[in-house]
Amino acid sequence: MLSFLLRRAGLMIVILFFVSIIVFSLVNVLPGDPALMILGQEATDESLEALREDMGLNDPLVMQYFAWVGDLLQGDFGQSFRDNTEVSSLLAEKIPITLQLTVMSFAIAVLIAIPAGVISATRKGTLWDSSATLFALSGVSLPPFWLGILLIFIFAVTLGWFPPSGYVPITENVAQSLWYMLLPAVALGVRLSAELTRMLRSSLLEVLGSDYIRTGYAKGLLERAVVYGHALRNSILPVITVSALQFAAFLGGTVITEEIFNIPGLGQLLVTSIQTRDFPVLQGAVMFMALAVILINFLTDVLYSILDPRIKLTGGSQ
Amino acid sequence: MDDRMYSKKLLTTLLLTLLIVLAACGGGGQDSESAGGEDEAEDLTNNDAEDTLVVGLDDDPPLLDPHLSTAQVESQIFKANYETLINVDENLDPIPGLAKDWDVSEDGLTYTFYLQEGVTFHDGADFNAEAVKYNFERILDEDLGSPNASDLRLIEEMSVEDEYTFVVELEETFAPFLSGLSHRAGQIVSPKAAEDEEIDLSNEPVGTGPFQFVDRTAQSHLEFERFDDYWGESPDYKYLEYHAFSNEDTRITNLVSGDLDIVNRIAHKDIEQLEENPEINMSEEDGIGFQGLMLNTDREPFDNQKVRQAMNYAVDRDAITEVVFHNGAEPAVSPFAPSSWANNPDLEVPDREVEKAQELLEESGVEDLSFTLTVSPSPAEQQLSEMLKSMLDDVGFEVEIEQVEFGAILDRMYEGDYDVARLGWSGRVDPDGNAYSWFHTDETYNFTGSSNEQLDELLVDARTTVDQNERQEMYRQAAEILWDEAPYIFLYHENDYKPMKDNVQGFNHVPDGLIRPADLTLE
Amino acid sequence: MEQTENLSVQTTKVQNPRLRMLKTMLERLWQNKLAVFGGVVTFLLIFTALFATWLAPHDPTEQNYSAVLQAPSSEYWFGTDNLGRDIFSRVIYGAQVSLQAGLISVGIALIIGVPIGLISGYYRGFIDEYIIMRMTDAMLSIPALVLALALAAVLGAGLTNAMIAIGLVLTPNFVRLIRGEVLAHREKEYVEAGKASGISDFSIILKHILPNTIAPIMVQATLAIAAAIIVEASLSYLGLGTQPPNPSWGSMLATGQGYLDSAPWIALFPGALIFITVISINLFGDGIRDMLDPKMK
Amino acid sequence: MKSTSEENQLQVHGLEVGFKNKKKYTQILNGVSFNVNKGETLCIVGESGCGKSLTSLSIMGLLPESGEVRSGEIRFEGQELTNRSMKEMSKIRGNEISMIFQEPMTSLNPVHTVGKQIIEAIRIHRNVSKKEATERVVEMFELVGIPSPRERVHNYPHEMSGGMRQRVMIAMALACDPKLLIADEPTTALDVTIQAQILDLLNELKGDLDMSIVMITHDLGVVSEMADQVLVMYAGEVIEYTDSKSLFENPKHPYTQGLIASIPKLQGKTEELPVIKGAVPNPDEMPSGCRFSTRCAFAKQECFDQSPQEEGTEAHPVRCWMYSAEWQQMTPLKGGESNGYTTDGAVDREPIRN
Repeated sequence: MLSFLLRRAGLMIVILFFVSIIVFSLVNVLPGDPALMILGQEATDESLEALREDMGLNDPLVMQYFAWVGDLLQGDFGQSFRDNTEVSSLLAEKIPITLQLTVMSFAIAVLIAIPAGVISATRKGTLWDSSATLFALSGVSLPPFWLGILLIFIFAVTLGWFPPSGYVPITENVAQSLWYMLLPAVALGVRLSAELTRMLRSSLLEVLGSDYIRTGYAKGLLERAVVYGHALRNSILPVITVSALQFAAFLGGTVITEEIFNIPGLGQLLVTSIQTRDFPVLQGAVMFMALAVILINFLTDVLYSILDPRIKLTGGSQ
Repeated sequence: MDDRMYSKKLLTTLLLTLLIVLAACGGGGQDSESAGGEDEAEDLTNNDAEDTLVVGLDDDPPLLDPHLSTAQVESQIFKANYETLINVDENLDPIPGLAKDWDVSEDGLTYTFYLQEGVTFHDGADFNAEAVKYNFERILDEDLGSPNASDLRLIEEMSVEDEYTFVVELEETFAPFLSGLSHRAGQIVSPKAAEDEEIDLSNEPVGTGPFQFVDRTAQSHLEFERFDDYWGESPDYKYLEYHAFSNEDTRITNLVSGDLDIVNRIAHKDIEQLEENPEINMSEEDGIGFQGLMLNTDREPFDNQKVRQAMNYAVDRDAITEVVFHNGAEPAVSPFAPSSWANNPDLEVPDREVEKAQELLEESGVEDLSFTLTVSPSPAEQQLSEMLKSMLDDVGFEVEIEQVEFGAILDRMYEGDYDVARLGWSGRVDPDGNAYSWFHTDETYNFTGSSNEQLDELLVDARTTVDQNERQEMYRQAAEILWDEAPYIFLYHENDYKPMKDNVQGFNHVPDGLIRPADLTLE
Repeated sequence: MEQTENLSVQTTKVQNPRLRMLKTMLERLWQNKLAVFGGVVTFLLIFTALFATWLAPHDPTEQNYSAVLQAPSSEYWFGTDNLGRDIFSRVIYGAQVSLQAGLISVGIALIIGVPIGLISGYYRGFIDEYIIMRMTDAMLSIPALVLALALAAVLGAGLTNAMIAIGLVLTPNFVRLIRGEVLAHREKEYVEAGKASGISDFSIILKHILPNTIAPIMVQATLAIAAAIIVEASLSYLGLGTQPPNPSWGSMLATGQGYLDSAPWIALFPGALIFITVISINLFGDGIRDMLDPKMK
Repeated sequence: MKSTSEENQLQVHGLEVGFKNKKKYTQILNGVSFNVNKGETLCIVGESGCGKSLTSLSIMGLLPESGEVRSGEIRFEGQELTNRSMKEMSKIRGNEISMIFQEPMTSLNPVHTVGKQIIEAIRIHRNVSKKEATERVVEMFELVGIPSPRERVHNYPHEMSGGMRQRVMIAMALACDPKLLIADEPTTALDVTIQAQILDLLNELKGDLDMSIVMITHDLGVVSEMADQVLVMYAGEVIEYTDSKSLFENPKHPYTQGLIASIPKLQGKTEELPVIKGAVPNPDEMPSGCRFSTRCAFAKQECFDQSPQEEGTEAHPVRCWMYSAEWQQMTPLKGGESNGYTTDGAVDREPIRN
């Protein structure tokens, strides 16, 4: 168990190292002079040069890299070029917003995917199955931004049921917060639910053909109990793994969804940081996203081994 | 076997704890931001809706230190908690601010300011001549690197005559000096707070204004509260908030159906919609800035004057103001808005003259007329650039549009790495602010690389002359030279629109576009 | 792939096993009605893109200031945009951009990814295990759109740069896929035999291993085209892809979002086209996968 | 066939079961009839694919979705089962009729402890607390001979051996005191020594718990050890039905004779019955005559054309022309007695195997 954890943690660190190299090199070849970005249109040459020196922009790149990583390791993500805010506090501010969107999207996705997957697997070949399959197919092909715009058009502009965009912090008003975030969560969740439905269906079909399902029926369980009590739990394991692998793509979806619905989360922070050449923020946001993806996958592996008693946590690779 | 069971349970517990802690941290972070009670459920704000005015901004103001500020949107905030020595009225004429009166010597070199008495800063410090002196010194301090120092650079000497009298000696006459004091250079920050190492004025401003700073959520919103010891008339409402919505549609939605009371900027495509809305009052005022195309005269084909002139005739300014701005802009031919005293009424907006433009191009003898038009990626900019491309391609140019973020455009300007850029100016109260640094040889914003001795002379003379009639004549001549020289294609003067809920009263639309929140009342 | 071998074993009775194999595969594809539908629509779109000049009733960049924001009509089937341009024509030309973006960026990913995957998988070793694989891990842990966004920002806005950015982002997927295939094949008898008879590594890779990876590459590439189209549209939506006035579905969507209340057709039609294109390519890709390997279904 | 009596636990009469896919219907069971008396063990014996498992699944109402009972009756204690709804059947399953399966390795859900899985079975049918149910499990574990039962309750299936798992399955099946136990090849997947233990256990429990057993097997050794009555099935038909003693002493059907002849001298683990040439015909390519004709050493010309009727005595019916009055007049096959004819199309196809 311990060796498994250590091995995986070591792997994570190596990957993070590579992520940091990617992020650093990306940002350092981005066109745009950070000093000018900070001082803006009315800057003078002297103040620009002074600031460049001060920010270490005149140091060799390798030095800059190590200085940056060194700070990162101490939890110092640097300061925003825009307003000198600590990047870490910016992240701390934005992460809960994106987390709320993520949680709501996953909730919606699961609420749709479980019944849809179960129905299509247990009623294989029926109209239900075809509709669920069709839903899964179209959902997977629906770009979140297009679905988002469609939802805005239907439910906000035409019907007026929802606000077309915006965000209310959940700490201020829970109901309103959920209400504002429902459309974006649906826009993201539908695609996810389509993926999940697809995976769950095939996974369930496999499990439903297994001997212990027959045992379940033989001992007098009703279909519902067999499906939800036995089949679902077993078939959800591979779904969890695959959806963890989808997490990176999901985060990518939050970026554009936040942009469309004007949700001030991590994604919008990232887009703004690219637009305003706010490098520390950009670096911080990308590093965090990669870290989240890596951590989620790690935790999924661990969770998987807990949920499936057959898997022993040994040093073996995936 | 039991060990394994145990360790699994332990691990599960650990993971769950981790998740909960993470969630709690997230939640905790948010809690601390929204300190201020959550009793009111109905709007964006934490504060009592009846007693709160919410301003919608088009961008989050980055730096709240007026002496370091460069962004236009920051000036909106400064009207809440800072005051300037001099103010301007609706006609842009100077009126008292923190200086209740002032004298200018005959030669225009000595300014004596008689300060408002009984003014205190939000941190309790007294406002007096020493404070003004401290502020001027702070701006001029090279260590601070204030981008606004140029407004004060001509100060030779300043002295504190008595507690409320402050005297400034200039090296030479500088006509825009007073108007500069109505802007960032005249904002007075608390010397006590500025000296305090623990206070970061960029994030927690301390001034003398009618509202004092309460809290800020970076890149989201700012909260202010009525300053009870304000020397002037106390504002009508207690809480003031500024919420940033960079998305223009969101901003309007939040005004129409949400919680914003007034908005500083709108997309012109929404003008009709807002004017038709019975619950929205729209105030319209001529702007003081100018917008157009900056031509790189160091590069082909714009090193050729005839090519530049051809552009002046190739563009259809009326179509632009109509299609892109829904008639919410005036066609421009000079840096001075039609409403400005510096405007030259003899310069008329020409019709689009395709043939004339083609003739000019032919005369120029330039064959390669291809260039890249660099614009920022906003919807209106995109629409405008597409129109320009269509119009310019028509007469023989070959335009390629490139969308670059505003910051990156600036970057290229400084490096001279561009052909044509869509860059304009929000405008200054004094016409000097629209002309000198933009069109004088080698000045800060003269990215065009153009140089005209006669123009330079006029612009210098105009800023060192006190008499407005003389200055007016100079600016009129300057405008004619600019039109002929054409380093910059003036396209339009954007009108300033301020839509507000119909219960918001008392709005004075000053052409500088700044909302003065203390004037507003809520019905 | 293994199953292709199985198939050829099963069909030894027929004179030309390859032909028979192709026939069964095509039959299988034909039976998958959704895949056929996807294929037909995909080819219709390609046709539309190729013959846009003839199909579009208007010049896609021609502005008509007296016909701004017009609703769909017999003159303008899909209405006009904020510059009075015909949306139907722009959507047709947009197909060119989207399909081009999909094909070229996947092409870039293949050109870079296939050799790296082949060499990395064939020679294994430290560089494979600790550099190339970890690098792909790292790239895959950054959301594709985010990486593409950052890359496009680095390279500068524009369709060409966007395609390069998307190609780079897609590359690790192919590296992994091909490396996996190579690993599965490098121990096979025919490779061992080749080695023993002194054939160079280069020709073993090229003549023996590469042909075996073509089927999975084809499937992955088809599905990647769909993904690339979405990313290109996203970049254009954010202003980093196709530059105006060239019509791109993504930027049309971005323009249209501002007019959802007054002129919804600006956004709705290009959006619908993105959806149709992507779903058709996905269906077709799924169909090809099932055709090559029914077990994978 | 045999007369019904009050003693009957289970009566199956004229059971016809088949599979439907899209348009085609393939009949597998062709008029299967038998009775199981209370306290009696009936063994159904036959090769893979002869329909034994399908018969048991029909009784349990657990036919796969494409499966269908075309006609016939299944009466449990006189109650018709074939027209019961899923819900009604689930009250009987695991309660009055229980079933154990061939594959103890895969018949238990890997993600739940064995205890939990049995408790679930008990609590479906008995209104007892979790604690009571657990006690019952421990009791059952003791009964089926699982050592240290209290600890074993918390084991996951993968932590147990195959024999232990089959005991768990038996414990689960018996937890609610069923009146009928259907055991589908319960020992096939187990080692020989374990096989014997499990069979002994079943015999023992049968006596203790007063239940009937339907045992499905291809192993005549098992039959000799367990059966009161024996039903020999071939290709979806009952070909011989009698008590265990008569069967071994006087097997009538050539197929049965073949089976008995093929019993290895030393009882060992046998997968299939290798001695009889050929294999069960494909259900879609059933011979129009006697279904065994293609492999029968005695087959005459008519055997290939006409299905035999039930012959023999009421106590020992057999489906074979040899026992009909016409046998003597039938035309022998050319080329002597040996039947070299095999069905090519049926190689390695196992249409009905569970």
